[in-house]
Amino acid sequence: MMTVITDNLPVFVVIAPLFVAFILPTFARRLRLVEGLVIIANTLWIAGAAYLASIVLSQNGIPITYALGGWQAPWGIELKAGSLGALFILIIAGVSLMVSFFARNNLTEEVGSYERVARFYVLILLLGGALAGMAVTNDLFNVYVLVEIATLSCCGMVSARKHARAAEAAFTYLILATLGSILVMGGIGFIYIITGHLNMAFASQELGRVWQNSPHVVWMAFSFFLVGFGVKAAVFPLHVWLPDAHSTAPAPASAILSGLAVKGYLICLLKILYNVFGQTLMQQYAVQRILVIVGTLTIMAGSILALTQDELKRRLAFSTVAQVGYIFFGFSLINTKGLSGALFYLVSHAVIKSTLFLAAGAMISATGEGKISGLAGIGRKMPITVAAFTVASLGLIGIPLFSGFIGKWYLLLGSMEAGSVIPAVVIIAGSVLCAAYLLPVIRVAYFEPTPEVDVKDPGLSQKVALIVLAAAVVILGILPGPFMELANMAATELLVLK
Amino acid sequence: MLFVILPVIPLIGVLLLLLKRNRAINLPFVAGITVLVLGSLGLKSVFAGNGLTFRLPLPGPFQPTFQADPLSAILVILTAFLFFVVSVYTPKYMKHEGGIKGFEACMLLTFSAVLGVFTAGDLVTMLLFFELMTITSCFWVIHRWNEEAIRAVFFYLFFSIIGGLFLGLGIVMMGAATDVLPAVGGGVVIPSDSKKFVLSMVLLVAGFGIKAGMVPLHLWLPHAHSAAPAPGSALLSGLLIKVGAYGLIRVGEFAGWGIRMESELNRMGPVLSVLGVCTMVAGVTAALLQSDAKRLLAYHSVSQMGYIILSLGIAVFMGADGGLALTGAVYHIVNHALFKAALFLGVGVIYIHTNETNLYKLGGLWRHFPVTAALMLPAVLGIAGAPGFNGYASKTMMHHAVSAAAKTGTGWMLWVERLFTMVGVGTAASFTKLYYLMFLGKPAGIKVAKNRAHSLQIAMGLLAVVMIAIGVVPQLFPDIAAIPAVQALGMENASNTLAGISFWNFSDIFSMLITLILGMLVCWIGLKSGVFHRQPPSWLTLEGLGKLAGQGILALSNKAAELYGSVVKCIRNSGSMMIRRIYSVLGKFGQNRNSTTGGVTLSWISADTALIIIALAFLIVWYTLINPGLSEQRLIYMWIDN
Amino acid sequence: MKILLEKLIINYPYFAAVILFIIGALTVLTRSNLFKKLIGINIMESGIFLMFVAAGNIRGGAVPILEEGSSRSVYINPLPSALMLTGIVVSVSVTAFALALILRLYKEYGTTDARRIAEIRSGVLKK
Amino acid sequence: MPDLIFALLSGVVGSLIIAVIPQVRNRLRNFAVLFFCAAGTFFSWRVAIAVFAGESAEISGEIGGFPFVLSPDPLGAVFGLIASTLWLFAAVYSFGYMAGKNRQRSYFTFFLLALSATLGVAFSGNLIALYLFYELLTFATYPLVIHERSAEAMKAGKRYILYSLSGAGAILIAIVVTYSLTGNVDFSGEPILAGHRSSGLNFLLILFIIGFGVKAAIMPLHRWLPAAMVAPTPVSALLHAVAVVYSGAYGILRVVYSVFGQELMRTLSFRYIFSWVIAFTILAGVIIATRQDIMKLRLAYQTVSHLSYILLGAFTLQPWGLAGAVMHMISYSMLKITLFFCAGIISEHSGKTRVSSMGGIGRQFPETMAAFGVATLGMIGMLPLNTFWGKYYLMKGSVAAGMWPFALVLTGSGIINAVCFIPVVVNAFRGEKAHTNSGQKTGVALMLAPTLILVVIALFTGLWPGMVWPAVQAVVNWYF
Repeated sequence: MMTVITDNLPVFVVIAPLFVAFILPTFARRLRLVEGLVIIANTLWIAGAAYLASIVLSQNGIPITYALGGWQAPWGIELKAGSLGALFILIIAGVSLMVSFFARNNLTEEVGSYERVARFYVLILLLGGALAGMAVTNDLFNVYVLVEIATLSCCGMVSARKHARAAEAAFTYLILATLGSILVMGGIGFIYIITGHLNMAFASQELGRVWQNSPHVVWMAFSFFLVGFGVKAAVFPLHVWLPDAHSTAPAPASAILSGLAVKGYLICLLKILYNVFGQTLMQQYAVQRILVIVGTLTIMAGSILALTQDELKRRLAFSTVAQVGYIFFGFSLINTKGLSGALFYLVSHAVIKSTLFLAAGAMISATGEGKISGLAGIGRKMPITVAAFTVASLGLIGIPLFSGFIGKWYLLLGSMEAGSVIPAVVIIAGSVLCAAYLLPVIRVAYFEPTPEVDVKDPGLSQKVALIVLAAAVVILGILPGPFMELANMAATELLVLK
Repeated sequence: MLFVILPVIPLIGVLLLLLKRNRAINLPFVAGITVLVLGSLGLKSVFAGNGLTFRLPLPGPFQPTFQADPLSAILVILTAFLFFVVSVYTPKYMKHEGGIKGFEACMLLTFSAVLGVFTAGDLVTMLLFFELMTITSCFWVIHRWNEEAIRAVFFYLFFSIIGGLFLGLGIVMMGAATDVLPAVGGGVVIPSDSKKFVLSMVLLVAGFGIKAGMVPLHLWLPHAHSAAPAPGSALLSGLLIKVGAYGLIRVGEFAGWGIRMESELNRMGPVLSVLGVCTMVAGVTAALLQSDAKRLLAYHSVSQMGYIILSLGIAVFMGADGGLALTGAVYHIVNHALFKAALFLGVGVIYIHTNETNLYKLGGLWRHFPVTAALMLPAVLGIAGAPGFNGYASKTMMHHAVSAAAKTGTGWMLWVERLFTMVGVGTAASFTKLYYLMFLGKPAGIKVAKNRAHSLQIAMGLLAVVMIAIGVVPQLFPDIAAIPAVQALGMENASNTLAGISFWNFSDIFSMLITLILGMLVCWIGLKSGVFHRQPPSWLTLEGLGKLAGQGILALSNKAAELYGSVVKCIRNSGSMMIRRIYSVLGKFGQNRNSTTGGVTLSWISADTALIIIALAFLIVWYTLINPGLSEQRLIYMWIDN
Repeated sequence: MKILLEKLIINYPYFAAVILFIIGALTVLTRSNLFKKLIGINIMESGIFLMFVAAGNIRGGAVPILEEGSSRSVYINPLPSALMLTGIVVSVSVTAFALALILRLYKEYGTTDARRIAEIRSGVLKK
Repeated sequence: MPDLIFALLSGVVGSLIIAVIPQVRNRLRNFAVLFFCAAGTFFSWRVAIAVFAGESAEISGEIGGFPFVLSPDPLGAVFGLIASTLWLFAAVYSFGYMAGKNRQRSYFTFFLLALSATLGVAFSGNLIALYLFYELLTFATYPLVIHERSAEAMKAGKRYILYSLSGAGAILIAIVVTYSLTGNVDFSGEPILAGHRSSGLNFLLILFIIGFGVKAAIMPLHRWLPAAMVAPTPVSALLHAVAVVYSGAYGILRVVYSVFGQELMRTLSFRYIFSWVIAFTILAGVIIATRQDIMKLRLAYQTVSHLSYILLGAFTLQPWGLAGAVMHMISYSMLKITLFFCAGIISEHSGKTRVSSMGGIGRQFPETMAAFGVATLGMIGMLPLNTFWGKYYLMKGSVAAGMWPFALVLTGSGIINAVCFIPVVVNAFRGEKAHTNSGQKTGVALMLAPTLILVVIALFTGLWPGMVWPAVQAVVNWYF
């Protein structure tokens, strides 16, 4: 019995949300039921993820492999739930659970009718499943399919609100993301042409032997992957779709898009870079140089652009761009500390950014004002929301005791180990800029005169979601234990593979 | 050990002063007389050669140390006497000026501080009391709170503070040069780092020199001394500048009195001598041109301090034979204190009755103030150096010392001797002028308030008695006090060098008389020709130069501030310009994306797509052409190889 | 040069793929009609599909259907073709979704011209 | 070590309690503030006494996977003592100052929180803890800076927080570098970098100094300090003359003596450059001060200058220099806070903030201006005041280190200080007694009492420096 569960865990964590997503539209008329179902599914999912993580931890990072349909590796599709997958799925499941908590009783005003809400949940679950799949799959073409599923569901979420800007943003996103997918597919094609394999492990082995026969194709593959995933993960200057998309989506969608979706693509890129090409090839082609340049540019540009935004959600969206830069930069550090820092940063940013977007959504819907100046004095009226926002902001800035600090610390350590100081300076400059664009919000909320209008904290489940997420920011900052360990193992694994 | 109580007595007085309501007792008087009596009794043994030291055993780095050797004892008794005299004078005088309570409190505090300086046993304790003295005495200067007083107090405070800071730095240097701070009265110091030692000496001399009114650091002195009420002026001029001289003597002690200076220090004697001469000349020249009695006296303080500094210089210069000069200096310290106090008190008497100190508006006042005029006479004669009065004794000694130095054959010393004589003439001239314009001459039509001022005259009388006594028995003071003091300082053979001097010989008296007569002549010519009214152009005077320097520094600092401001502005401007540039570049990736390339305007999605394609193309080009990782495998090579 | 030409002729499907890709990209870039942009995307995808399928091709290979008694020993690789089926499905769904969005935009703005929409939007923003 | 925890917690607990006391219960709140301040002071005295006696108090744990150590050594204990004691005075002064003003609750909440943060900085036993509390201090004091809520205050607050965070960022990089070089961030025992020899360490030193130099207001990094003078006067007095800026100076002392260690420092050529930057700050700060008309700005620029005294002492790498730095820390804080208190009393009760309008003000506030005058003498470094001793040992240290030009710089700075403040004092007493109808006299006693007591303490320690000497000696013995 135990072994059945254990063996099927990798596929369970992917299938569970997808399955619920498929049955959900049948209950579309009964919103309570839909919401309950989603929360139950999410709870089950998170339990599965936690179990997976505990197994991986107890096995010291040795992954659980699962051959879909019983077809063994070179021919069939293989799922490989290692520490990277476990870490990422755990965070996806956790954040989606909290987001669906937040979405309870709350979505209709943003999205519309019950049916639309149900469809919205479908999209959330689909996205969750796709992201989980990206984390565990070991097959390249599977990556493409999952990326497409994720892209489409993201676009759906972006277009969920009923005004023109949403459609526009969704269309832009769709076109650009499809371009990105095309490039990813092209990259996969190049790999396949060279190696004849779609399984990452085999492709990687083959690539190691034959890359010198056709180095130019490897170049093409590299550049297609980088640009393709770069578009999707919104690195500068390919981020142009993100602010519109993330700021026009409903609050829970923004939280998931910024917190999770972008991370899924980053994880894919990470796996392809390290598991398929491997660090030897990366060094051979000096890919890390590109990553460093792009990462630092993204950090600076995203932060400065965020600084110029008046709308809270746009500011947060640009901040996401900046934070992606950190992770991108972390990928360039071919050492355990840097990589585990990047992974931990990814986790902490997922939690922090979803907190920020949820809190921002609550504030905006309470005041009806999207501009930062419209939030004057709400710190007293909405104590919990603003407190959660503050905690998350401090986490993002990288104040010790909050989760962002640990990620930044390891990134800095990694960059020291890689022998580069300028990126470290950029990281810190990014933090300062982060303070510059987030603290004014807090200042306005707490220290400006209180308005006459009556605004209140959102409902109970929203409050619970915010409190739990904010607490997670602090807990990750104080006791990062298992997460850090998983990130560490994942980093080691990525580096050891080749 | 009991002598340590001396500085404490005035402090008790201050406490009582603050507590008491009625004015039944003159507390400064009580304090003065107590200190005088206790000091004379307690310090008598010092002259027998057993110095006193006391260390306050406080834990920590600073253990105030006190010592008393003959020099300290002389000055302590002098201080006590002067304060005693002035305290007799004060109540009556201050009734006229007002603010007596504050004045008396300051007086007591200053009394304590001055006693502290004279009994301090280490440099830091000395500095402590020195600074205290500065602070407490500045209230005298500012007592009148008019423009002149405020101006004067600024001068006074700034110079004193700078002096104090110099002393502090000098002490630090001394500590660095000798490892252990030398004790005051501890004799010659063997420095471990002679360069720092010299530096330290320079700083200490400058620090004490400011207090002593040494040219060019004397600029504060005329302002401060003339702005204070008469008792304050008397004490400032009579006593407080002597603290500077005392300090100089003590500093000289570190280098060693009575021995040839080491190579680095051998310039100290000439330098001090020249500074002294400059001080003398500058003081007396300026004094001749003054119309205000108090300023005239103040400039004479500068001039007389010049005598003392010159003597010290000569003493250093002469080495073991400098006993005469040093004794002369000590003697002159005492004498100057007496007659300058008397002069200021006398002018004060005139002032409270006429409200006037401008000499040209006074005249013929002996009719109104016969007693005062009579009591002023010994002081005037004393400062002019008339035989039979106290100034004569010390000036003769110094003159002998200068002549002796000139006889060593050093050329410039001859000039020093000539200038010495000329300053004597100048002194005589200016005091002739003072006394003539004030008491003699035509009666001016000035209103004179009538009231009896016995206590004022008693105070002056006390001083006059002492002055005349010294003048009559000039040998007494050196024998019982000055020579032991000088010997204790290290001039072992001081008594021998002094033995050759007899005060009552013809040539000295004659030369002094000549000097006096010349002085009167000069005064007469000056008054007749109106030279005394002519003010020299400001750039020629030291005040003017000082002012110019001050303005220069101000202008310089303004310029520097301007420069700094413009640099800051420049940096800020360029920074903000850079930020604007960055914003405008990045703004293209913000909300409205469009760009025009070659006539084709790309907007919205087209622009975004273009970005992607450019990125892709860039990467491909990067990999093909400039990828640093593959430097040895070039594109063409690979194509062909493939 | 000769080698280069030879390579070109041998690998003509790949070059066709590249040309398709470029045509698609240019369409997306220069056409301001949203439909045409979408079609451009589809053309780009076709280019990639072609590349994949060409990769599976083996010169002289037969259709990979095993028949009893067939003497052919060389089959073309069926896997890329199978993958491309999936790809085409994905591309169709993307196209469908995009068409729906274009419809919504048309309803909002009354046009499907990207430049026009951008103008209207910036005008709206200015207001 | 319960004392340590109590000392740290009293501020936090206090601020939490204050936060829940409603706005109207002023008396109760003041009592609570006083109680918690006193508790903090009491326990930090106990800690300090134990530390000077040679006992070691240490709390170590792990936060976020990092070692987190609190273990005051003598230097930290001295800083803790200064901060907590002056906090008590400032609290009493604040009661008078804040009486009848708005937003008292937020003021006192953050006032107490900042106490904890400052004590945390003082008692931190490794770089991580130091960094943590350093950041916390920034955030705890930010609401105090913007307490007036005016546009100017907001601007100042922004500048303050951005400067501070940038500095903290530089420190973070430096800590990471240190950690990756040595794997150790502890202050106890040998200096962290002892035994390393590399010219690259110069750049590490730059990072550290830029980082802490922001709070210590070294010259190009000082611009937040004058701007932050829009804060209420007790805040300016306590935070921007003592606690916050001292945390920067303290950080640099730590870096020099605990991270690099004096032996390593001697080999680094950049220390000369820094010494000159510091000397420049000493002079330029006070020269700029003389050109300010607003009293608080004048004081602020003077703070810039005087903070660098401490740093100069640190950079002499001599026992005397260190003793001077510690001595100056102790004595300067008392007098500077006095000056600010006086400025606050004047601006509160006469509304005059400009130096040029302060003629004759001393007739109205004789005690205040007398205290101001005495403190001014201390700023110059004249003897009966305790600052002389700081300056004396600083000069001694610089001479001993062969850097005697810096002794001249200190002297020159004393002169310019005199130019800067003596006219204020003298002008204050000129003229006739001004109109004494300054309507509200509330709390003047509460404001005056701490001021005068501080002056008396300063005078007393000036006459008997032995009173604070054990602390100085403990610090010097710890490092030399």
